[in-house]
Amino acid sequence: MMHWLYMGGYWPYVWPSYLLTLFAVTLNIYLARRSLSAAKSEARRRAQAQRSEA
Amino acid sequence: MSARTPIKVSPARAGWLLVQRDLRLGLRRPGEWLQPLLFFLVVTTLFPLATDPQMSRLRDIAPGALWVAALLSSLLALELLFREDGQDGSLEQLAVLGLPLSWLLLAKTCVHWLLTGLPLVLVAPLVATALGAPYAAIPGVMAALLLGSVALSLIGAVGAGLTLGLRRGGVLLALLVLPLAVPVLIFGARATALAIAIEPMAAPMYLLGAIAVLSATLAPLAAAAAVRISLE
Amino acid sequence: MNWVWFHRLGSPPHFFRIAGRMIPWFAWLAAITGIAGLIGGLGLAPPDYQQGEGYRIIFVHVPAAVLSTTAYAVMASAAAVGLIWRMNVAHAVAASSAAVGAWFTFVALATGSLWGRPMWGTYWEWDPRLVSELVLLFLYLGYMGLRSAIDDTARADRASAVLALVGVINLPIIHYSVDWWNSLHQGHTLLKFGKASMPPSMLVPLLLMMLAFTLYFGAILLVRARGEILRRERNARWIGEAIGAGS
Amino acid sequence: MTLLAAQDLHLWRGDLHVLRGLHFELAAGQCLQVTGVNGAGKSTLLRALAGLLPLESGTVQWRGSNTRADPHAYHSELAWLGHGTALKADLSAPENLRYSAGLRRQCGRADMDAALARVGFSHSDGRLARQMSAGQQRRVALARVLLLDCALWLLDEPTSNLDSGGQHMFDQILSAHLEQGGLAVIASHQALAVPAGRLQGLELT
Repeated sequence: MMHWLYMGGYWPYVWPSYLLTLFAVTLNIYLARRSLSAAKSEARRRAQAQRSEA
Repeated sequence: MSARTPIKVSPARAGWLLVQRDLRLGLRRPGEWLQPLLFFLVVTTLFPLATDPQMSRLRDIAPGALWVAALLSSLLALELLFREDGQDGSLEQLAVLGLPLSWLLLAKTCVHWLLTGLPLVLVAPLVATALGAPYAAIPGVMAALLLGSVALSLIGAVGAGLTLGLRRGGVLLALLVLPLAVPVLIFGARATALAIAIEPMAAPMYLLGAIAVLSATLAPLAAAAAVRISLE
Repeated sequence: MNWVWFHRLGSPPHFFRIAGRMIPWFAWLAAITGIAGLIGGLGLAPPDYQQGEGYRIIFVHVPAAVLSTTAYAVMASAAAVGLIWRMNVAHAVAASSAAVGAWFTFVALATGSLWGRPMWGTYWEWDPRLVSELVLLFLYLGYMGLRSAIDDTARADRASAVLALVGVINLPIIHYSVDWWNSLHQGHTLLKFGKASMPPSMLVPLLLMMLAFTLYFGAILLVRARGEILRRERNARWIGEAIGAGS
Repeated sequence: MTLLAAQDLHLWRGDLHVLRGLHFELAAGQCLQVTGVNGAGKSTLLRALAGLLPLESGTVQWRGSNTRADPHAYHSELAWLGHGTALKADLSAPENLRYSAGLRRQCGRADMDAALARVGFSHSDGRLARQMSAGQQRRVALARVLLLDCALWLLDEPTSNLDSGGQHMFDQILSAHLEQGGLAVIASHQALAVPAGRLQGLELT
């Protein structure tokens, strides 16, 4: 296990790369979901405004 | 009703009138196009001060200094291209003229190049000599700058059309245009470097020429689309 | 040729529904292929005879770089469709693509530079691939900057679509010019990946990771596009049906 | 004969639905006056009619054909005057006309002087547009509309900045235009003194 983590001495380069990628992947999932839910609540608000107008 | 039949002026004549108008306006307000020229001169003067004034060393950085300064100067001038015409409603008039807007914008861009691009080419011998280029290199330096500045004006017209009427348009314009200008910078600087080293510079010149021709055909179409969107 | 599917795809409620149904498929397939690729890449694949274990960075770097250009291509094609057929759904897709593309351009740059430290001895080398990737990042940032500077969504859609098309014409030229420039000043090992000579034990995980990234991009794109469609929609009736407004 | 027709126009300004299903038809010699409070969408409507704004639904037809299908033919018969006068500050009145109306048709010095006289612009000396008052600039812009000699006028607040004499002058040139079989769509708060049979009203709310 330690041998694997050591990556033949390349661990300071390999693991940050993977961590950064993991970070970008999760961040983009979070950002996309947040953008969708924001759009949904805004659309709901607009739909209600239109209904009360009608 | 007979007097109301739409008599059309030919596109060539309309373009020529627009060229005349913008030239006359430019001559009445020389400050506008002299400032980018002065900027070019000042920036190229700063390079020796910031580095090493030995002629042999300067010769190495001369192509880069010349082209980065030319790029920034043309960027500075770009804001003038459509701004005033957009504010006073002249662009609206051009958009509903019944002539291809891309052609009219090409005419405007030509004048813009005459007033802001050509002066850079004309002072290039001075700047190049000051940066240590031999006299034999001058024609090559000027030719490269000539083709490059044409391409920069055309590419810039698209950016100017897109940022027309936007707040903080100036910084955004730089962000939009500079990445698109990378090939012009690479080929132009290389051609200049070859000229200064008195070596054959045909390869980058062909590529620069190809970019200029491509921009001349496509950029006015994109600029016209951009201006129409910005006028909405 | 039957164009009905195209027009149906252009209808916001239809796209919204279909996208909602497709997202789990993309997401789960991306997770499965991604895990398989990671096991293959980090565990099973043997060390490279030249680069040792350090080469394992390519299993994230190359897919990120591929994704960065794929996202730009998707963005530009969607922008063209939106501009030509005045299709709001296409503009929504283009807008969604930019942010993801920009992030993975950044990832490709950062991992490329992390790979460069042991191989070149420096974090930043003026390698043509990295320079192209950097210019691509600038193009993305310009696109997003233009979008955020225009308040009206419809105008922002069209203006940024023009920019995306100009950019996509320019990209091959930029790429070529950077390669050309590099060929003059070469003197270092190039960032060369994905050679045909790669053994299957390395190639298979790499392909799996590329597939995983593409599927992941598809899922994120659809989630974002659903939101962008809602922002562009003026007819409230189907929004009520789709997301249960006021219930 | 109907020359200009709008069918089922819907226009948005941002998120605001300002025009909901507008219809109108305009025949030769007729004028449509668009009124309404600020923000009701007068300028939006005029800009949409001129083809400067995209139509999201509905059509504008000119001589029976869709203006979006063949904008050049439509625009070559259109004189547009928006909020901006499109005068260049560093050019004199005749120069301005030469370079703006001249893009559409050849006009000699005599034509320009005649048009300037009709709009009551008496200073045909070399004064630059920057030295003129706002009302004088408006008059020069109206002289350009005359010189373009188009069948259709689309004018957005043409009499803003004009004094009472200027209003009167505008009524006269408009009446003459309609008399010759021209059409006009005008956004204006001022009552237009044209024969009642020629005037249609459209109030936007």
